[in-house]
Amino acid sequence: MNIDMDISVDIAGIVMKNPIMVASGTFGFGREYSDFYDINKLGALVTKGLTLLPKHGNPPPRTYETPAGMLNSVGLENPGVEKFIEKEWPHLSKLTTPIIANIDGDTVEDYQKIAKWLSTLENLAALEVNISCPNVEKGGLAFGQDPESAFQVIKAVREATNLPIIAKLSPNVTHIQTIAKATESAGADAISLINTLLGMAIDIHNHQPIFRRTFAGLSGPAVKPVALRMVWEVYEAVSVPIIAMGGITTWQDAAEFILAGASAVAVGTANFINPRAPIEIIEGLKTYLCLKEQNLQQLIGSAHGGRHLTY
Amino acid sequence: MNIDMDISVDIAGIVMKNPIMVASGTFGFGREYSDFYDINKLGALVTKGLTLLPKHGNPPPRTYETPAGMLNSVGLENPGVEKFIEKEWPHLSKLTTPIIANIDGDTVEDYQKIAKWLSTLENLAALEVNISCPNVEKGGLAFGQDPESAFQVIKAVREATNLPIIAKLSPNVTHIQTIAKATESAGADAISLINTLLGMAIDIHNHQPIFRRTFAGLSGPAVKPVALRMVWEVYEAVSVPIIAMGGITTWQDAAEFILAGASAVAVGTANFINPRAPIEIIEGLKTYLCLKEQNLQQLIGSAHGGRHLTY
Amino acid sequence: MSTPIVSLAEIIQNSEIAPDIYRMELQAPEITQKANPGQFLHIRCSDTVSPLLRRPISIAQINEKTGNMGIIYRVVGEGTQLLCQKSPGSRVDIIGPLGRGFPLPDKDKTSVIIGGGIGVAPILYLAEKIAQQHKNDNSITVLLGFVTKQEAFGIEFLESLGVKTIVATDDGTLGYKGFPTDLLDKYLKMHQDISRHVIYACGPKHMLSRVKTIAGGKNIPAYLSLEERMACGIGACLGCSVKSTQEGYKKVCKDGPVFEAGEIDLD
Amino acid sequence: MSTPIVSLAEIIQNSEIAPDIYRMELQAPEITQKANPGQFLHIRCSDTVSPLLRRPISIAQINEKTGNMGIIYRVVGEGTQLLCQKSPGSRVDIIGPLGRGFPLPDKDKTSVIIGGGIGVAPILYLAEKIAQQHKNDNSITVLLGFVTKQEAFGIEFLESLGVKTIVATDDGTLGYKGFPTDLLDKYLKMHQDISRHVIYACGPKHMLSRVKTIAGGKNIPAYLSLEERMACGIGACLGCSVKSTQEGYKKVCKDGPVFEAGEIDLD
Ligand SMILES: Cc1cc2nc3c(=O)[nH]c(=O)nc-3n(C[C@H](O)[C@H](O)[C@H](O)COP(=O)(O)OP(=O)(O)OC[C@H]3O[C@@H](n4cnc5c(N)ncnc54)[C@H](O)[C@@H]3O)c2cc1C
Ligand SMILES: Cc1cc2nc3c(=O)[nH]c(=O)nc-3n(C[C@H](O)[C@H](O)[C@H](O)COP(=O)(O)OP(=O)(O)OC[C@H]3O[C@@H](n4cnc5c(N)ncnc54)[C@H](O)[C@@H]3O)c2cc1C
Ligand SMILES: Cc1cc2nc3c(=O)[nH]c(=O)nc-3n(C[C@H](O)[C@H](O)[C@H](O)COP(=O)(O)O)c2cc1C
Ligand SMILES: Cc1cc2nc3c(=O)[nH]c(=O)nc-3n(C[C@H](O)[C@H](O)[C@H](O)COP(=O)(O)O)c2cc1C
Ligand code: FES
Ligand code: FES
Repeated sequence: MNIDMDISVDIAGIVMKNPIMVASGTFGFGREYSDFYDINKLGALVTKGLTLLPKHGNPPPRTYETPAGMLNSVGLENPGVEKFIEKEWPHLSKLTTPIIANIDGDTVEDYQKIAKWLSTLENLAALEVNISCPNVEKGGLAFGQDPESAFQVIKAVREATNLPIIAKLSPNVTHIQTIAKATESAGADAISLINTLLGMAIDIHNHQPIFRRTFAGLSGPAVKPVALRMVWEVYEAVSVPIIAMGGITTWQDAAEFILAGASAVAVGTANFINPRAPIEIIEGLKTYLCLKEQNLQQLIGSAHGGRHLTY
Repeated sequence: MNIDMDISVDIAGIVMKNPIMVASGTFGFGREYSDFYDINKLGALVTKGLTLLPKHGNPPPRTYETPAGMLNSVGLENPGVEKFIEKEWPHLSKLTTPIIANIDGDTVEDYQKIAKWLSTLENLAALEVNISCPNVEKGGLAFGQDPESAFQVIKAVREATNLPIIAKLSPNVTHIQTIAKATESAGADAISLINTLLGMAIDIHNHQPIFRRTFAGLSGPAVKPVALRMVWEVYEAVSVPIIAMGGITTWQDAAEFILAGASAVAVGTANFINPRAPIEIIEGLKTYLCLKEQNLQQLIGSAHGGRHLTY
Repeated sequence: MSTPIVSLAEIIQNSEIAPDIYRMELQAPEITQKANPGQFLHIRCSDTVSPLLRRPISIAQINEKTGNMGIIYRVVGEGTQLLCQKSPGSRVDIIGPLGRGFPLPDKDKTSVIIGGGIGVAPILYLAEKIAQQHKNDNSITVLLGFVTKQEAFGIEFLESLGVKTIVATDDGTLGYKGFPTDLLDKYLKMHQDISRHVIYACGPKHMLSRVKTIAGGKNIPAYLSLEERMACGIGACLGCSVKSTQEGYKKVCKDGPVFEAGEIDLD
Repeated sequence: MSTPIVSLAEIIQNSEIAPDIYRMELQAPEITQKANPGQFLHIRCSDTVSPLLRRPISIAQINEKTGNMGIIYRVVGEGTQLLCQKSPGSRVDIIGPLGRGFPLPDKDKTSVIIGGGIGVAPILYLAEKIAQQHKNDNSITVLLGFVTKQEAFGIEFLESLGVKTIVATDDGTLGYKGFPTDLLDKYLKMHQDISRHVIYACGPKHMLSRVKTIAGGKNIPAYLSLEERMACGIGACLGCSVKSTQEGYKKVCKDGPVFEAGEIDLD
């Protein structure tokens, strides 16, 4: 079997040697997982969410396990753009795998400023615009729940940068297609989804929510069926490429998302359980394609088979 | 310990000896689980969804397992109101536990007709109006995703019956509070949530969605954090009582929902795994309340503790 | 149909009898007492929520003396993988006996039983039960099909019952080279008195389709054991439907798993 | 800090050493070689997605000869329940050694080590390591606290090292009746030369708070091993934060689990 087969993919000008990325917030700035494998083998690396100013994040507890999933309320702890460029970019820029910066703002202007600032970096591959973080006081999720404000944020970032823009959508909406179309028309070059589902947990002994901010974001295998459905829907609504995430743990999961319409997929929570998950998924996918005697392009969206949304 | 303690609850005139119900579609018309325990011990029993005319339901496969959850696409298979009254009501009406009929329609008029017809039954405790079924061609979920049509359906049913009305909401919305308020103002006496999350699965060998209708409804432990969050939100938005469901498997789960604001809870998917789950939850809850030296009323919504939605 | 029971049954034995095929012996006297051939157990393979749902496995053997029950299962996924790791002495949460089994033949009938692959499991108990009723060996013939010799099981057991057993393998490594339905064709050609025959079958769907066609062509009553994904296993969720030849659907878990061939649409 | 390794370690032993407290011995030579006292393993307790996350467990013992490693854990929930059911001979997926352990004392220092409950586990390895360095017994004193005699463990091991070990139990069924921090108070009153002392502690949060207060009052350096819920265990998710006395938060998994008492805010 030829497992050196070509599974490269070009998403909005981001040239990736394979369609397996790692999801924002689950891979830090790439230092930790370097202990386990050569992270240049990844299709692309998405950084932890960056804000204009440094953020300390939320008080503990920040994580809580749920059936086949986890809730997190990290609250975008990050060093801010300036420190990121000073402390993290030097080592990130030496990687050969494309680096995508995930950005977040309290206001439309914030997004614009971060985008401008990051656009000065040579070699940064793209911006992933997070309009879906459930764990912060201002902005975040609210932007991603309304097509008009989603449009505004992406348009503002579009005006601020020539980098490819990936709009990262929230699943906590009635009509994901409407939001996806809004970001596409605002100039997004690709769409990534899903961010976490809004959830919560309660301590039945002290009668209080586990998290100080009450709500937190649900991720992991539990959310996969919902993520897959939304990728399917968005594929039928837009023509820009889709980057899928939400519970991807095995190559079989990745294959499902690609069949649903994703051009690339990102591994998030699964990194925590199996640090080598992305590598194993790359290998598994190659073997699968070999056995199917198909190339990646043929696979993308092929479960739609001409059929259209019946729902 | 006094495990004969009183955990009865009155929801919109439905007098239940305990707050543990069984969820629509997971308990048939009460025949099957009678083999495992005396179902008169339940707080209330909700029937499989009923439509005006008989429905054969969807072609197989109808169920699919997902991480800590399951997808179903039963498609409201049911005998229709007339046969229900003829074949199922005679034995249901002999039960001492309150019986709640779950009803579904393609149109507002359908809902009204079913409601009128069922209102002729002596002893029927209430109607649960399902505006959230994801598995049918017409009506169903669409009614529950828009506050205006949710209002219309409930209002029409309100005009057709004097029975207590429970509006059953869909979680597949951006703002659950808006929908909840709409149904409250239309005359719902109680609100139940959540119905299933819209999800899907794909067969990676034949490249096709597992389900003929592509999408299906996700239930089970996986969805619990999302259900709990929505119950919390609705509790802060309405003053009618809430019946909670979504992944409840243990008494600890039930306690979480009650603390979040539910006056009663329903066991759904867990019946399939542990037929005695509802009984074990009743017992566990009694013991918990005994140990806490609290009564049920004190517990309901007590995790809010005066705090209001920070999000 | 008898009332099903939930039991935390002790595992007496759990061993590999062919590659990836295990036999588990369980102590569950109340279920053993009630079980009919073709009925199944609904088994919880894990103590956690993963895998969430129970798995249906046919009752393959009943030992009336010990009150023990045997199941035979193939490891195909997460549930059966967990099952095969369980040790004797530990307990497994089962519900049973479930479903409508095979209707036993009248005394004057001649039974032809066809099993394919893991579908041979329930056939063992069926053959034993019929053999107990009919002391005349010639009233039962069992036709078994396996992919290859290695995967064959149950033959010794059937022979020990004194039941006439003919084996086919897809690759010819054991017995006839071909399908068990070929054997059925041959059998029916050799026997003229087919009016008193009754056919029982369990195996992959395409085998059952073929059996239905053959039996239909000769007007022989045939009982087929079907599979479908199940959630509740007891008729409450409407999740395991199979198309009825009448209107609508039947429930494999409650109306079946054994159906009269004419009841169901296998296409 | 050494690079962590993922290993499918063979279980050599797994037995109950006190009610609900187990000791598991694992063969993972590369991890054993690198491990420092206070570091931990991140353990996958199930092959399925339930429970989903790994569980952090301290390295309690290292056998340099055999290359084996011991952990001691209390069964409190689903993960540890699954762990205690594993049989010798099977394998468990571990990552380690993780985190910053206890900094070993300079040769001229006197160590006072306090362990409470299951927090005694990492103390065993720490005491052994220090005892190896300092041949003078008096340079280490270990103060242990348990709820009751039944739950005590590790005492024999420590005594076999020749380390001075004083035990307290909440109910007085073994040793002093009270908390190990009472013993620390007494110890410090009895010793005047506290300037060369260093304190190490692992146990419940309220115990660590008390140790911090006592050590702070006397200006003795103290190293505390903290616990927090973890997802990744390696510093990538920012999920295990503890409030820093500086601005913001520290990561228990990477900056800790052992912190200098002054670094962290325990209120
Ligand atoms: C009434 C009945 C009796 C059965 N008796 C036996 C038996 O005696 N021995 C035996 O080995 N198997 C039997 N089966 C099949 C058995 O239920 C499945 O092999 C088992 O559920 C697979 O579980 P898993 O977790 O190992 O695999 P999964 O990972 O769940 O699935 C692996 C494969 O099995 C298929 N599968 C899953 N669930 C079912 C199901 N309910 N029915 C059919 N296929 C399924 C999947 O589609 C997939 O291809 C029976 C099924 C039914 C309905
Ligand atoms: C660095 C570190 C070292 C540890 N060393 C040991 C050890 O040597 N021996 C030992 O028995 N335990 C140790 N623990 C605690 C151990 O991780 C938890 O007891 C275990 O994760 C519980 O898992 P569970 O699935 O059995 O229980 P769960 O059902 O997950 O939880 C049961 C209880 O444990 C608490 N808990 C869950 N996860 C953690 C966690 N990561 N930290 C603290 N509490 C938690 C829960 O809040 C709950 O009260 C250590 C924890 C940390 C952070
Ligand atoms: C601990 C944690 C932190 C996260 N932080 C971010 C973030 O900073 N920015 C962002 O866009 N998404 C963030 N996410 C969301 C993930 O990138 C991903 O969209 C989501 O977890 C679903 O994928 P998964 O189920 O594979 O984890 C975070 C997720 C987790 C679990
Ligand atoms: C197989 C199945 C059938 C269902 N049928 C109905 C139905 O007819 N009407 C309805 O309102 N809800 C129906 N539901 C939704 C449940 O009543 C419940 O709202 C949902 O499953 C969430 O609860 P759970 O996670 O405890 O199952 C069905 C759910 C399942 C799993
Ligand atoms: S599996 Fe539930 S009805 Fe058959
Ligand atoms: S557990 Fe992930 S950063 Fe500590």
